[in-house]
Amino acid sequence: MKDSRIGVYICWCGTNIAKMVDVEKIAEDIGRLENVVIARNYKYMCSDPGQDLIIKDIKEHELDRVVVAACSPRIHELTFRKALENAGLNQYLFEMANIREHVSWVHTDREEATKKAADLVRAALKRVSYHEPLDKLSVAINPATLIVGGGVAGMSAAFRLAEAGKKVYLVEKEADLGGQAARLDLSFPYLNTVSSFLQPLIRKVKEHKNIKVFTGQSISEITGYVGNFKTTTGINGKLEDLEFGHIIVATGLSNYDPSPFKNYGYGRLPDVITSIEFEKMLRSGNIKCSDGKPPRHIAIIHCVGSRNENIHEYCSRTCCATALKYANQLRATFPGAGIYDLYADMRAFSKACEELYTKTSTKDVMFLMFDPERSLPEVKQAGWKDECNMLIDMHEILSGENVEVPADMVILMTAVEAQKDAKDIAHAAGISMCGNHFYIEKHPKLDPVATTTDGVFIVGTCQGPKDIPESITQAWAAAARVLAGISRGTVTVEVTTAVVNEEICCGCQTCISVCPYTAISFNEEKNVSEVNEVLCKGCGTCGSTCPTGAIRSRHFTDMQILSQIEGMLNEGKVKETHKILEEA
Amino acid sequence: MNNRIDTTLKADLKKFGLQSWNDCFHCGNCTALCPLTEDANLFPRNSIRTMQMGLKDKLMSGVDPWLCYYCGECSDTCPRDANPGEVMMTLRRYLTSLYDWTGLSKKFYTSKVWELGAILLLGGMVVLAFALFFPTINPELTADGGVRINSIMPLQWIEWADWTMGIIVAGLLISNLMRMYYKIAFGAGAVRIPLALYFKEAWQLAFHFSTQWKFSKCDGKRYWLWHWLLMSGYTIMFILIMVFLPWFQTEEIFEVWHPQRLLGYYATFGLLFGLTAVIIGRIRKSNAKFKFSHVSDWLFIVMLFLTVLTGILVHFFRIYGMPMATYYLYVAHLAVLVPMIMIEVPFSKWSHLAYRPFAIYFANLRKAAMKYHEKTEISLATT
Amino acid sequence: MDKENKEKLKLAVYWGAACGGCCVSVLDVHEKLLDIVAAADLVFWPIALDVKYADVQKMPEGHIDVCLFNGAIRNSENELMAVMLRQKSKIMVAYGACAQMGGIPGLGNFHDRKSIFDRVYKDSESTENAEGITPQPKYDVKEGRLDIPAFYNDVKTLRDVVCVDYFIPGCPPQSERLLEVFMAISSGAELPSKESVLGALDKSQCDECKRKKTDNKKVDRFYRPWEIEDDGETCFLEQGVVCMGPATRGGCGVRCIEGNAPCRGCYGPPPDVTDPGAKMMSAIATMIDSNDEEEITEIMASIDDIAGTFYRFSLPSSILRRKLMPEVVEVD
Amino acid sequence: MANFEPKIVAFLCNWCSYTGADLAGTSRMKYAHNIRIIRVMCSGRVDPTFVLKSLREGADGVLICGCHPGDCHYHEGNYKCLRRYEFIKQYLTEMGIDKKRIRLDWISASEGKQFAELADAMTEQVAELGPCRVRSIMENVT
Repeated sequence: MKDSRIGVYICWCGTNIAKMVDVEKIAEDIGRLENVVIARNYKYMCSDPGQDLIIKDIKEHELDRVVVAACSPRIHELTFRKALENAGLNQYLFEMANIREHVSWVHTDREEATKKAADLVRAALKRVSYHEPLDKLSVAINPATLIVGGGVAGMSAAFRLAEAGKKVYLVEKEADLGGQAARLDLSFPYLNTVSSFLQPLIRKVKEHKNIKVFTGQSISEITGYVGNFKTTTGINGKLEDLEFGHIIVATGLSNYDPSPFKNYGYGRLPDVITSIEFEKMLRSGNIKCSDGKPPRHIAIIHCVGSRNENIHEYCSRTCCATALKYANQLRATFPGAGIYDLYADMRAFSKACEELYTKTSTKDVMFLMFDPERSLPEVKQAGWKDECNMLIDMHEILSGENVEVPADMVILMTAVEAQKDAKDIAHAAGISMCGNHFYIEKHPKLDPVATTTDGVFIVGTCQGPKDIPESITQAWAAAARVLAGISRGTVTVEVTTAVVNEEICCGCQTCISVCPYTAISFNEEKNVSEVNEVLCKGCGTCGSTCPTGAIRSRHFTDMQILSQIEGMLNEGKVKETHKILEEA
Repeated sequence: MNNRIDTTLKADLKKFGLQSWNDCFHCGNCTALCPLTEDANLFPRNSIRTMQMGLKDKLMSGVDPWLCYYCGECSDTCPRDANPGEVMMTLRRYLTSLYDWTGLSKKFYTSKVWELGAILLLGGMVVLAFALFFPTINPELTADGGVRINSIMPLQWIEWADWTMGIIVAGLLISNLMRMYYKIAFGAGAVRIPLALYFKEAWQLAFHFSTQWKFSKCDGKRYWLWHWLLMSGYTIMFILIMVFLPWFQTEEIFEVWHPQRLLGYYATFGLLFGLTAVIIGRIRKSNAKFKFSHVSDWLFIVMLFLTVLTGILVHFFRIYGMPMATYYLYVAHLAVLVPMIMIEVPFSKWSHLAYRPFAIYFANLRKAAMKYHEKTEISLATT
Repeated sequence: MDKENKEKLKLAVYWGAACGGCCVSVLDVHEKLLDIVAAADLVFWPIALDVKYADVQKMPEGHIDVCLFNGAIRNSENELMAVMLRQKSKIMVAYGACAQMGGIPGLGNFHDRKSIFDRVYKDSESTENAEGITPQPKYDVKEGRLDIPAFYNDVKTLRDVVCVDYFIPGCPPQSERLLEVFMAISSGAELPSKESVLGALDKSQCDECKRKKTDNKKVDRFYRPWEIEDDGETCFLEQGVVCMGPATRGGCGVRCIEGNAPCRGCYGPPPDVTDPGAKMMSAIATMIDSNDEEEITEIMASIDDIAGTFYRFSLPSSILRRKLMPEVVEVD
Repeated sequence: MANFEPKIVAFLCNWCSYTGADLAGTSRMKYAHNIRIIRVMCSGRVDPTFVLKSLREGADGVLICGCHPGDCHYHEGNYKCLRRYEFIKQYLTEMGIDKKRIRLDWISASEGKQFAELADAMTEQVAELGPCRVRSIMENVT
């Protein structure tokens, strides 16, 4: 291995790292190793003085490689790469050791933590000497934007962008725009009609000259990368190639089907209905039981499918307020009826929703609490001499009593869940999903609408349950992010892609079917495989598949990773000079 | 038993003075500070929740409302101003009406017309009685210059009237108590009570009745004192009149230290003191328990007060030999006393003097019975 | 100066733990052997010449120009000679798969000395060895002491014991390749950098393989060659037959495949591959057409002896090098 | 083997598992210090060579983590990894190495807790097996 001049920097991160890792010791030990020209430790490497320190050293000591041991590369790798650039060093001649998230924050034994940190630093040290300079491509950003999903979130984002004079392609799976909101009658907490603001929005979107709406269409495949995406879709058969620079995914949610809950008798008892079915009744304006009679007793059951380990662990967040909304509407329609709200916990947390709860509780609504951990309410057919059609057996935990709730109509507040086809869009756009198939944002706090794929944003309920204001907030946030990107004009894309060594590739074509992005094609006359760098997203699977070692996944080459392993598990060669010093 | 949620009950309770039924959202403050709370029994929350859910059977078979002396702590500290104390008070009224088989109790509680009407009717009957029987008024004084009180009507007759009244009242009270007992002992969540326990726990009755022991556990000892004075005064007077009338209502005027007069004075003082305290309280609304006054509350106090007042006046007039005043006031005295006894004791507020100690008695019986069953179960398990 | 009076090259050929095929392959050059002889003196070649070790011992250092060492290092004799020849030779060539990677003898690393001795000298069906005698390096008889080479626990490659200048892979190496190399050396041409592989291509077998290859390499079951009706045209891998071709240097003229047998990998790994077995395993695994754990293991089970298949020639030079023997486990 | 501290090399995919491990850190969960993490873009990048190399260099165990099946950021890289994993396990067994020294598991970006638990479980699992002798065997050829 050729000699290189490496600078190693161990960050204290204030006390975050220093309190659990002996940074001085590590810096000292590393300093003794081959190829290490300088090893320092510093309070905050990411701070400007910290970066200047690197830049200064690179110039003074003619460093050709840099290792920083600090937080997760997912946080500051780019920061330090920039520093290298500023010092005139190719930014890929840099490696980061994660000694905060993976060491100081998760371990309690300082000695062991220090050992581990040292291992990670040595690994990075060994690896970095095999790094090669790579150039980033800078490409122009296409000012158009693709928005997947024509619900409240999607349309709001579309309208913002269009108003800013940018082209928008709005693709909606259903035949009409409006999404979930179109299914709702009133909106909580102020109980005004949804259509009063939805319809105008739909009209504005449809009529806007900068927005091209594709209804009844879905997106199967998206190629390209930030600034230059491509896809194909079209209206009534005639396909159209769309090119755009950003993607906003607003595919929304679907509603949980409560049939698995035998105890609620959904499907078996005609008057047990889901919240969405009830919304339909509300919109049609006549609330009737299956026998056509108005209900004398209405029970609303919360948390059907939500906050349940076996179905959805999460809280659907909107049902409680919706239930309160129903209680109010029902009281207004049936002043004399018995209204029973069977809840597990009242989570009316959005703005003005607690007030709605208080208001509702003065309207002769019977709130009954059950403990889902212990037992769920059980809906059963009532006897002929009962004054109601159904009876609900429940254990009411505020009184500790097993009680019977009379009901002619039972409304199940069913959970919201990710779209059935969430995975397809996720794959097309390169979004990661949580276990429950909601999309994962880039950072839960610091980057809530971006995704791990540059240029792709997620808004509204495809990211998790939320109410209309929250969805719109996200939509506008994403729109702002997109506009920022467009006004920047160009974007630099990673080139950590796969590359075929044509001297070695024997044309066995094992790699081709492995690529998820069809980025590898076979060149007949050269009898070698070729990688399309634009399509390649650099997963490296082809690299580990290629039996001849002809494919190198840049920045994650076999050599780089093998040397990382070596460095991690070996003490490392001490400089001759030091050996002499130490003997003396 | 029927444990179906019933939203109509609260409407019913409104008539008994229920203000708001669902202000309480069960934070548990009241339970935390009420001295009557026991780990088994979330006092007074449990009753409130039962009321809210309209579980009538459970209410009837419970004794909780009777255990509460309305110290008012809960109402003072309730963050929602749900006024638990008053709810308990209302429940007591409601229960009283449930125990009463005649149904009059409900009428009196829920309609002023009925209550006032009944009072006037009875009062009128008393006056009428005097008028009709044309009493032989003998204005001449006794040797020591006192009024010949018994000359207005033979003491015999009064005594007979007393007895009949006592029997009626007792009959009503006892029959209602039986109903109460039935509900509690065989109602919801009833436990089989071995006979022996009834006797073992019997002393509770006397003890609690005479000492108001549980009340003394509540904060604010002075309320307990007033209540105790009032109660003891009333009881003594009640017994004197009902049982020892000939000994008590004599024409001869004894020395001041004579037990007849001492007892009389004590009773009067107790009543007077207790009453004034309560009246002032209710007027000033000085404490939660006085904040809300149901008609029945006022009526009772006023009548009792009038009775005491007239009684006192009668006493002095006769001592200082003022025949006519004595006679007229005596009639007035009885005209208030009779309806008060006849209505308040069996049907209304005053009945609690019977229900409460019994409730406590039953409550203890139940507890004892449970312990007993546990023990036997354990012994069964071990053998 | 002209070729005639140029001093002839001194050539030595020796076999370590080998089958002899490599030595024979030297003869396979047929009449071209005359050219070799014309250009070189064979100073040491046990299979063909009666030259004693002692004679080699006497040679001055660097006396031999080129030594073709074939065979692995299995016993002390192999090592002794390897060291000796290294001293005497200017250019030490690891000749053939065994010398380069351990080769077939290298499969001995699936066992150790004890298990091999037990099998060979005690347990084998045809053996009668009541006393359970196994070879002893030194044995005293009344005539004096007998010495036989010590049998090593591990099979080593030539590179494990001496430093090697060049590798000529193959089992055996193709004679044409040998000739090319030899002629190159004798003509005094510019020699490639040390430790490089001669007589083979950088590209793998597939490059020369005539069979039809597509990107459709999906396998739902693996077959032994005799289990399929080979059409002689389709890529073996696409027929579900394990073929080491992609992970094996070309240069042999794809003889096995021409002979309708899949490549076994004797020509060793292409330049950038450290462990051809691992690489090929990775490729083959990826071809399995299933995402279900059970199914995958089931399909995998249709290859018996995975280690033996993927490391047929390269075990001693592979990353793990040998099997961990259970009795050793008891030691620690 | 009481105070034996195994060294475990972990290959984590950048999108799910590495992020999950970061989450374990940001939420200050505590787990065994024996895990040494190497980041790869996708579990599909993990080449059997890496696993063998780790053992050769003295690792006592190797942990591979990818996105949950179906959630792979690159569609199916984790399945490719699964297929190789089965082969490596089989190969190690045939080489006399306990296959419990290597483990493949799925950790999503939101599963910091699960990663911490996995790290502990893996450490325990390897500790039970004792030190891996591959390196020592490799170094003294006999």
